[in-house]
Amino acid sequence: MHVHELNPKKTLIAMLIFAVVIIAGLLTINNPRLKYQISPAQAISMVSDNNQGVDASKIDNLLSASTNPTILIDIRNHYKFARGHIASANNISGVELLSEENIKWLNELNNDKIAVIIYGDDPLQTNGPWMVLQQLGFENIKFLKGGYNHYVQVKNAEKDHKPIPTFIAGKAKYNYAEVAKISSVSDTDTGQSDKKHSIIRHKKKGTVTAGGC
Amino acid sequence: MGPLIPLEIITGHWDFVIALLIGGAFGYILEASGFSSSRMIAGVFYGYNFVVLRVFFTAMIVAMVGYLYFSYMGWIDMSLVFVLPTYLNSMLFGGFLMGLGFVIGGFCPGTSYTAAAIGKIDGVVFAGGVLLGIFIFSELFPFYEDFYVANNLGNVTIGEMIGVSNEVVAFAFVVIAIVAFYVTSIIEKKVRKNMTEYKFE
Amino acid sequence: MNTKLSSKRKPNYINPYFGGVLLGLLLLTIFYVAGRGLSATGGLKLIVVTLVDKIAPEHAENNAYYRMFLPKDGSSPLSNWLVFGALGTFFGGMLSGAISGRLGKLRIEKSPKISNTTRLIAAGVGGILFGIGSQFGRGCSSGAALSGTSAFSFGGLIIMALMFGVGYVFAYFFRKLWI
Amino acid sequence: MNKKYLFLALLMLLLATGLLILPERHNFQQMKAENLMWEVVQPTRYVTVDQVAMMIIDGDPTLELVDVRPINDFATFSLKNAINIPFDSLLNPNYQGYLGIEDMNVVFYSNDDIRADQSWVIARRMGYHNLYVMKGGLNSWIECIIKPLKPDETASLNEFEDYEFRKGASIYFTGAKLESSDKKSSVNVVRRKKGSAVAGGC
Repeated sequence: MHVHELNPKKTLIAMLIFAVVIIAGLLTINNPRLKYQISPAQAISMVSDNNQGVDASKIDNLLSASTNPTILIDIRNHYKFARGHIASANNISGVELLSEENIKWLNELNNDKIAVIIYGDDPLQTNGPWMVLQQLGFENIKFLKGGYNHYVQVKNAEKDHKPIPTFIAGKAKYNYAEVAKISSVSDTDTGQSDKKHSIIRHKKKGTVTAGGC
Repeated sequence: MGPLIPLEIITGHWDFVIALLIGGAFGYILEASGFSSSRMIAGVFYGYNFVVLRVFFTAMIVAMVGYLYFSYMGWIDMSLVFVLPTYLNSMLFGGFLMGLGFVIGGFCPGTSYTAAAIGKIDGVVFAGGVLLGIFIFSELFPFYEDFYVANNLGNVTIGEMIGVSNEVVAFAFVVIAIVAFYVTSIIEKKVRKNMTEYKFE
Repeated sequence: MNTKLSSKRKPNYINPYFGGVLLGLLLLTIFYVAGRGLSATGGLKLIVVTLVDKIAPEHAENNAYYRMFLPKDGSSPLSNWLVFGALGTFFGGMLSGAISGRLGKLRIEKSPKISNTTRLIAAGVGGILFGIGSQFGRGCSSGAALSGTSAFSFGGLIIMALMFGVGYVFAYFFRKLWI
Repeated sequence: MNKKYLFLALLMLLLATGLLILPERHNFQQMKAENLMWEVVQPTRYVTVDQVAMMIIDGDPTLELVDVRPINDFATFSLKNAINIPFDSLLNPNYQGYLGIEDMNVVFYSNDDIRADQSWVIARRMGYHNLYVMKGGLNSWIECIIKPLKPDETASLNEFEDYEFRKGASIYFTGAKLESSDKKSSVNVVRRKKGSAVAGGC
């Protein structure tokens, strides 16, 4: 044994510091405040089920139900909320919804089986926050199909006694392979796609932040 | 949290400063442990000085255990830490050459830098040899281009290879290391009794 | 820790276990900061690449191995983490040597049984073998064996086992160099 | 032999044993819900079809288009060099190698943008970085790039510039598509690689 190997005092100190750091780390592991209740795999199968949204035409009945009226949450910004919103909606953004008080509130609603509907301008804006809330285990939270823009269209159509536009999501509007092959496809397609076209035009007019594409 | 540079928490040219600092600490520890002396290093092969084994294994088990704890606590994302890919054929050959070079030259590249830094000519010559070796390898690279990439097992870990978790691997290493420390200290004592010529440099 | 009696004759190295713990913590630090291990030969490799690229750029461009390490944007291969790490290793060693009084005039360390020339030839040959081996092994003792194994790489374990194993097998033939 | 060595050995053994008996922690590598929500509401995670078209035409090497539609739909039509990861296979380990490649920007697309957005949320929760959603999806792609509508006379200059670009892009894609139908088999497969060659070190 070498002379300098006789007494491992510094080694001991270094090792003890190492151990203390590990133990301190283990003791202070901060478990996340919000825990995901469903796994990513479950989430995938849940959102694959297309019946999660609430139709815009049904919303008024739900809101005015005498027992357990549905709570409506507008997740858009305050400016847009001020310019127009569905009556009786609360304006709480997605990030604010995860604050301690709001989570407590949502938990209470979930326990009481009171449905909550969130909406944004369009489906895209609503989807993300809704998925996060769903994965946190709020089974009572649904979303408004088509978002606020679509809701306005439905209301306008009702007022003018026009046929109520249905909201279609996730469908291919064109036969992509066909359209992409020939650059000069005539504008008059089949009647069915014409109908869908009109929906799109409506949607674009309603969108405040136009020029989406 | 970590690792910081792959997660772009540290960016720009700060990483060079960090490289310099970490390299400096590496050199300091090597030199202070006595790795600038080739006879001391070579002692591991003849039983008169196992300092290489001690430093090497202690470092490895501390790093392994700490790494797993850090990953457990979420401080290091293990999936972002580089796992050396295993190219079986060329690594077996490379390990063979390095073992040979190790016992003939008495250094490995890192230790030869520190030896050169404190004025040992053999350290300078060894480092020069490494430079030349890399040059020879690169010049002849077309001849064994296929061999170099043959039998690629990918970024495989020890645990994946033998079918246990990394925790078990770390535990096994700790046990092996402690046993090795004990056994080598006995061997060292016996060998030194019969040695008269070896002195500390 | 050194006893006063022998402090003149014996260099005051640190306890190897202490060095080991420090090295282990350093490895952890580099995992945490850079997400990769230590490296020693990487810097030399990039120096070789730079030299070849400076002297014979076309040759470097034609060789698949050099090309692998020549930055695509034409910047110098030397502005790389590995080069700075190697530089740091050199100066860190120098600092430690200076602090503990080992930094001295140019000298050769060897077994008394061999001549200086023999020792230098052995060092050179060993270096060349190590240089070639480190490229086949994709890392040297610090890069592959130490850092690789610590990050649980199977390849790192192979290299470590072979390096020591082959060393022991051939130790007998080269004993004159050391004992 | 110093007793401290014995203590050191025991301490090390104890720490290593601790690793073996620690209870397993699930999901800790996943993103915290607060952070996920924060990123979900950022509009920067969307890219427009114009941007995607521009990147394809420029041959941006960091662009990785991921088609989350079912395999059949992918087979009939897909964007250039896109990779197919059907939404229900997002967690399939065979496909996960395509995500989290260093320096690659993953752009999800589907028929519209909802499916792609859902893929984004799941993949981001799993901790993958540099993910984007192509706003409007393929429907928008057809409307804006393949069959661009001429803006009204009153439209701003910007819109006309967009239109000019889109007309050009339309020719690029519809023309190139016909030839490249057989090229598609040689889509360069990018597998996850930890670190670059240089990072291989030593």
